[in-house]
Amino acid sequence: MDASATGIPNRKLGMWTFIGSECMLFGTLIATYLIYRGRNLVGPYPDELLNIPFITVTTFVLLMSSLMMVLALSAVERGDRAKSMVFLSLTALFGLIFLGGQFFEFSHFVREGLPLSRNLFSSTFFVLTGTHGGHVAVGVVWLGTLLVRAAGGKLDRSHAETVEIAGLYWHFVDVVWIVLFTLIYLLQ
Amino acid sequence: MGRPNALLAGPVGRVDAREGRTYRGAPGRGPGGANARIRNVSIELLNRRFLVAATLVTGLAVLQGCGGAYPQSALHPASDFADRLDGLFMQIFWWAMGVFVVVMGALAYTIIRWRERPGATRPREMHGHALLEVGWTLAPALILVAIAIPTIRTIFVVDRPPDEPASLTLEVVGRQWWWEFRYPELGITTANEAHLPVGRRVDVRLHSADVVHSFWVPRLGGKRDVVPGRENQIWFTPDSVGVFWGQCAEYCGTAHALMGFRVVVDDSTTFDEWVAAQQAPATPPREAQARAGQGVFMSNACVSCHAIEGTVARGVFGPNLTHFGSRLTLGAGLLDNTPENLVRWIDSTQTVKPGNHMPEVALTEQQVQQLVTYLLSLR
Amino acid sequence: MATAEARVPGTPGLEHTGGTYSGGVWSWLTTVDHKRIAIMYFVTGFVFLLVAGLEAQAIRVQLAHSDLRILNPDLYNQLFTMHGTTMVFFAGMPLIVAFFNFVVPLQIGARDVAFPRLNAFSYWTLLFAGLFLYVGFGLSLAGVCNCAPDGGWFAYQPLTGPEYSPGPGLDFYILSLLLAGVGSIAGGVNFFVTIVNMRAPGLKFMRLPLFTWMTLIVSILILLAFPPFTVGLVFMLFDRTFGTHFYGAAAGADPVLWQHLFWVFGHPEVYILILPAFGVVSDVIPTFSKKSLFGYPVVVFSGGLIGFLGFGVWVHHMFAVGLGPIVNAVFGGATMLIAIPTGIKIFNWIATMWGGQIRFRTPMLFAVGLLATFTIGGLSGVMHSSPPSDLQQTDTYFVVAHFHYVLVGGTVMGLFAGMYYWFPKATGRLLSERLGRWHFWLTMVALNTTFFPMHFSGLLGMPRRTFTYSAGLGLDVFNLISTLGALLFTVSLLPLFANLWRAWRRGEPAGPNPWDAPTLEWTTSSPPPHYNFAVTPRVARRDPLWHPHVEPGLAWAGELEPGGVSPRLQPEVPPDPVHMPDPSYWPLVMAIGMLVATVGALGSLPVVLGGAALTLFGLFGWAFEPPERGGH
Amino acid sequence: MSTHETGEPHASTRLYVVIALILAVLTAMEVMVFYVEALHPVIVPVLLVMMTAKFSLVVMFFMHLKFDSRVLTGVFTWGLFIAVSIILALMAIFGKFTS
Repeated sequence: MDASATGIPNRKLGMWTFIGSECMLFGTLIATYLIYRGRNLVGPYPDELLNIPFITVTTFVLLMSSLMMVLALSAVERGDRAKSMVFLSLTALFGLIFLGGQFFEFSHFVREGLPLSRNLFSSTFFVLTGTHGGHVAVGVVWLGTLLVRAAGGKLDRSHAETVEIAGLYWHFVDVVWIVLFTLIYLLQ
Repeated sequence: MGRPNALLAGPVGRVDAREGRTYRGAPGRGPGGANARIRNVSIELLNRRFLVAATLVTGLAVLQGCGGAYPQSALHPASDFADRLDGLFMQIFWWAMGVFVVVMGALAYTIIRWRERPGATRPREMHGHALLEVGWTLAPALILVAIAIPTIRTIFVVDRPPDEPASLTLEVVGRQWWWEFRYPELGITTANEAHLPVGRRVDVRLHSADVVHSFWVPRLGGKRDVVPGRENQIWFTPDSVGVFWGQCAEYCGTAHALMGFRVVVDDSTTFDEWVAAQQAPATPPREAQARAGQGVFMSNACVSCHAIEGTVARGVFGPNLTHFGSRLTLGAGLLDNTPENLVRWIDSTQTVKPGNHMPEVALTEQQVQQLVTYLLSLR
Repeated sequence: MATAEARVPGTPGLEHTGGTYSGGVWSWLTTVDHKRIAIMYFVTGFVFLLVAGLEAQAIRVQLAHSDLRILNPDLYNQLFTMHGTTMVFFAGMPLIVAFFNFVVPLQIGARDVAFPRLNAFSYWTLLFAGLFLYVGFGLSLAGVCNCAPDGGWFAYQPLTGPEYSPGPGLDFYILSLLLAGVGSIAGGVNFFVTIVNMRAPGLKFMRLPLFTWMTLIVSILILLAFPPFTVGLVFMLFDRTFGTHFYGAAAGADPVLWQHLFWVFGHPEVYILILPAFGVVSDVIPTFSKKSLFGYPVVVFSGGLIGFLGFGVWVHHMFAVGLGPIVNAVFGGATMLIAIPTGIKIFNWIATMWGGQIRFRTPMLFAVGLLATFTIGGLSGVMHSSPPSDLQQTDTYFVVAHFHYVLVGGTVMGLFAGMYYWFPKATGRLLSERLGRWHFWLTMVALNTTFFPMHFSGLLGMPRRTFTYSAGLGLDVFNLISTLGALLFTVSLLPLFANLWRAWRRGEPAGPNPWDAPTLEWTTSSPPPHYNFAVTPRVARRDPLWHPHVEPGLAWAGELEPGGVSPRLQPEVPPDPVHMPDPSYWPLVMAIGMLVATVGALGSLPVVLGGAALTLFGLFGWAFEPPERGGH
Repeated sequence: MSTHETGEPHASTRLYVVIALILAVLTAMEVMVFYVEALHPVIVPVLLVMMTAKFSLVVMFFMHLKFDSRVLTGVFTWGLFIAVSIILALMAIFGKFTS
C-alpha cells in the first residue's frame, strides 16, 4: 500500500472514524438513560440494586485489561512472541472476568425482580450496559484470534498495526465503561 | 433538430494557450446551428420562468377567495391566534417573494446574457469578489433577522400559556379516530362538535387516549399535537360567528383521514342556550317509534360503548350521544347528520369509515329506522 | 497473487471496456472494483426509484378527487410508508453512493476506494435490506401476511408500538433499516478514509473537486447521523419484542423520545441527500460555463456549515409537539441560519456562470433546473422555519410541496445532471442531447405541475397522509392538477429510457474528455481501465486540466505533446506493474449471513443464531483471506 | 510524526504502568467521593472532572492519540463533540437541567 496522503495507515484512520461514529451510538444510549433517570413509576429502583463495591472491582479489572493491551502491543512491536502471547491472553482474560461480573450482576437484578421489561430503569440500563458488554465480547473474540495467530507464529513485528487496531477498539470500549461507571453507578 | 452534437471520439485537439484561447467547438457543428439552438434554449428557459411566476400569481388570486369556499383554510383567520399566525406568514411570504424575484431574475439574466457565443475568448477567471460575497451573506442574514424578530415575539405569545386562566376551558381527548370534548366547569361531555362563545377566550387542554393526534382548526389557530402522557394547551379568542372545520393533522392509523370535527362559534345568547341544552339529561322519547328505538339501543351492543345521560347507557369507549340529534355531523365530521346518512352509518359503518372500532350490529330494517328516530330525537 | 498484467486498453468505444465490465455473473457477485459496485448501486437505486415512483402514482390516483375509494386506507397507508422509506433509503442513498463510488476515486487520482471489500459488503447489505423490506410488502399485497409497514417513513410512536401495530409490518421496517444502516455506516468509513488518505500527490484538500468535498461532508454526516437512528430502532424493536418501556407512556416513558431520535438522524439525512446534488452542480456549472467555480473556499465552507448546522435543527420537525417557547425559538433560529450558507451556494453558482461561456448541454440544463426549483423549495422552507408560521403548515401538503421541491427539484435533478455528465465516462458512450432535452423539459413541467398546487392544498387545510379528503374542503382542483402532474412524471422518464437504450445500441463513443472538463476523472479513457490511472497523476492546482503547466521539478504524469501543452492524458500502458485487489466472495457471504440473521429476528432464534454463525464465518474468511497488497 | 515503533519500548512500559496506576487511584477517589456524604452537594462536578481525566488519560496515552497525527484527534473529537452536544441538548429539552 503506497504511503497515504496523510501518512496514517488506512486501517488506523478507518478504526478512528468508526470510533467517532460509535461515540454517537453510546452517546444516544447514555442520553436516553439520563433522560429516563428518576421517571420510574414502579420499583425496584436503581439505588436499591446497584452494588458499588462489586462494580468497582470489575471496573478496575477492565482498566487493567487496557494496561495489558498496551503491554501486549509493545511486546509485538519488539517481536517478543512469548510476552505478546502472555499479555494478549491476560487482556482477554480480564475482559472475560469483566463479562462474568456483568453476567452475575444481570442475573442478580433479575432475581431481585428487575427483568428487562420491568420499568424504565431496567429497559435503559440493560440495553446500555448490554450493548457495552456486547462490544467487550467482540473484543475478547478478536483478541482470541490474535492469540491464535501469535501461537502460530504469524504475529511478528510486521503485524504490529493489526494489533494496534485491535488495541484502539479495546481501549475505546474501556473508555466507554469509564463514562458508564461514573454516570450510572456514582451519579445516581 | 441537427445531428446530436456529439464530440468526435479521441482527445479533442485544442491549443490551450492560457490567454487568447480560441475555442473550436467539435467539428461537425455549423456556427448557425449552434446559435439557433442555444437561443431557443434560453428562450425556453425564460418562458419556463414566466410559467412558474404566472402560476404563483394566479394561485395568490385564488387564495384570497372567501372563507366559505375553503372552510379549513389557514389563510382566512377568524381568531386572534389565527390572525397572528397569518400576519407572520404573510410577512415571511413577501420577503420570500422578494428573494425569489431577485434570485430568479439574476439567474435568468445570467443564463441569457452569458450563453456561449462562437469565437468568444475563454472567460476570465473570477475566483472571488469580497464586496459581492459579503453582500450576499449579509443581505440574507438581515432578511432573516427581519423575520426572526416577529417570529420570536409571536412564539412567546402563542407557545407560552398566559398567566391567568380563561373563564372557559375546553378539554379535548383525541382517540382513534374521533374527538371527545368536555367542558369541566359546565359539566358537559360531547363529541366531534364543540361550541364556543364569540369574543371570549377559551383555554383548550389537549390530551390523547391512545396515539399521537393533532388538534387543528386552521381558521381558529395553529395545530398542537395531543400526545399520550402529556397535556398540551392552546388558547384563543374567536372573533366571528360561524362553523369552523377541524381535522386531525398527525398520522394516527387507518382512519386518520376521517377524523374531522366542527367548532361552532355562537354569539353569547345562543351559546348559553346550547350549554343549557347540553347540561340537561336526554329527554325521554315520547312517540312510539323513538321509544322502540331506545329499546333497540338498550338491548344491543350500543349500550356497552356509548353513554346517554338520563338512561342506563354508561359506555365510555364510544362517543357520548346524549344530545346527538343537535350535532351537525356524524362519524367525526364525516357525514352530515341526516336520517339517510345515519342509516348508512349504522348499517355499514366499516364501509363508510374503514378501520372504525364500531362493530356492525345485525339489526332489521325496521329496528334501524326506530334507532335512527330515537337518536335524532336526542336534541 | 501474480501481478495483474495490465490489459492494453483498445480504442475508445464500448468494445473497449478494457475488461472493466466484462465477465460473467460471478465476476459481478465477487467484484471489489469501485466502478462495478457503482454500476450495481446505480441500477439498484434506479429500480427502487421507479418502484417508489409507481407507489406515488397509486397515491396520486387515489387522491385525484375527493372521497374516492380506489384504494382502501390500509393499502394507502402502506403505500405512502413504502414510498417515503424506499425513496430515502433505497433510491436516494444508493444513487448518491453510486456517484460517490464511481466518481470520487477517479477525481482524487486513486485506483480504488480505501477498503474495496468493505465497499462490496456495503452494497450487498443495502441491496438485501431493500429486498427484505419488499418481500414483506409483496407478501402483504399477496395477502399472505400483514407484513408491510404502515406507520409512515417516520413511524411515530405509540402508533408503531406493540399496542397499536401488533402485526409484523413494523418489524420489517425496523430490521430492514437496521441492516441498511450497517451498510451505510460501513460506506461512510470507507469514503471518509478514501478521500482523506488516498488523494494523489499534490491534491491538497483545497484543490479537491467540489463533488469530492461534498462526499467527504456527507460521509461525516452518515457516520454521525445513523447511530442515533439505529439506537432508536433497537429501542422500538425491544419495545415490540421484549416488552421494554422506551416509548410507552404508561410506564412513564415519553413517545416523543422516538421523534427526537428519529429527527436527530432525519435532518442530517436530508442533507445527506441534498449535498451530493450540490456537489454535482458545483462540478457541472464550471465545466459548462468554461469558468472555474466562483468562491471555491466559500462554497466548500458553506457545505461544511450546512453539514454542521444539520445536527442542530431537528426540532423544527416538532414545532407542534408543544416543547415550549424556548426550545422552539432556539431551533427556529438555528433553522433560519441554514438558509444563509444555502443562499451563498446559489449565489456562487450564479456568479460562476456570470462572465462565462454557457453551453446548455443536458447536464447544464438539469443543473440550472436544480437552481430554479431548489430555490423555490428553499424559500418555502424558510416560510415554516418560523415556529408560529409552521403551526399552520407542518403536517400539511405545504410541507409535502416543500420537501418535494428540494428533494425532486434538488436531489433528483442533481443526480440526473450527474448521470448525463458522467455517463460518457462510465460507459464510453455519449447520450443524445435531443432526448436529454426532452427529458429535462418534461421533468420540469411534471415537477411544477405536481407539486406547485400542493402549496395551495396545504394552506387550504389538507393534512398529510390522508387517503382521502372531503368534497367540502374545496381542494379537488389542486389535487387533480397534482395527479395529472404525477402521471406526467411517468411520461418524462420515456425519453430517458430511449436515451439509455439508444446509447447502449449505437451511442457514439465518448472520448476521455467530451465536455472539456477540468477535473482528474477526465484524464482516463472512457470507461477507465479497471486500475483507473496507469500512472498516479500529480496535481499542481485546482481544476488541473484547465491550467496545464508543469511546476519545475514536478514531472507531470502524461508526456507533453511536442511544442504544445496537451491535456493530461494517461499513457496507454502502465509503465510499472499495477497491483489491484483480487475479487472476493467473503463480503457477499457475510452480507448473506446478516440477511439470514435479520430474517430470523422476525421471530426464530435458531435462524438468528444460524445467520450470526454465517456472518462470523464470512468475517473470519474475509479477515484471513490470503495476504493481499492493497486489498482490505 | 513520531510513532512509538521508533521510541525505546522499555521506557514506554514504565509510562504505561504509571498511567494505569493513576487510573486506579482516580477510580478509587471517585468511589470515595461517592461514599463521603459531605461532598454530595458538589459530587457532580467533581466526579465529571475525574471521569474526564481518566477518559483523557486512556485516549491520549493508551490510544496514542497524543503522539499521532492531528487528523485522528480531529476525527475523534468531532464525533465526541457532536455526541456530547446531542446528549446535553436532549437533556435540556427533557427538562433535566431545570429543577
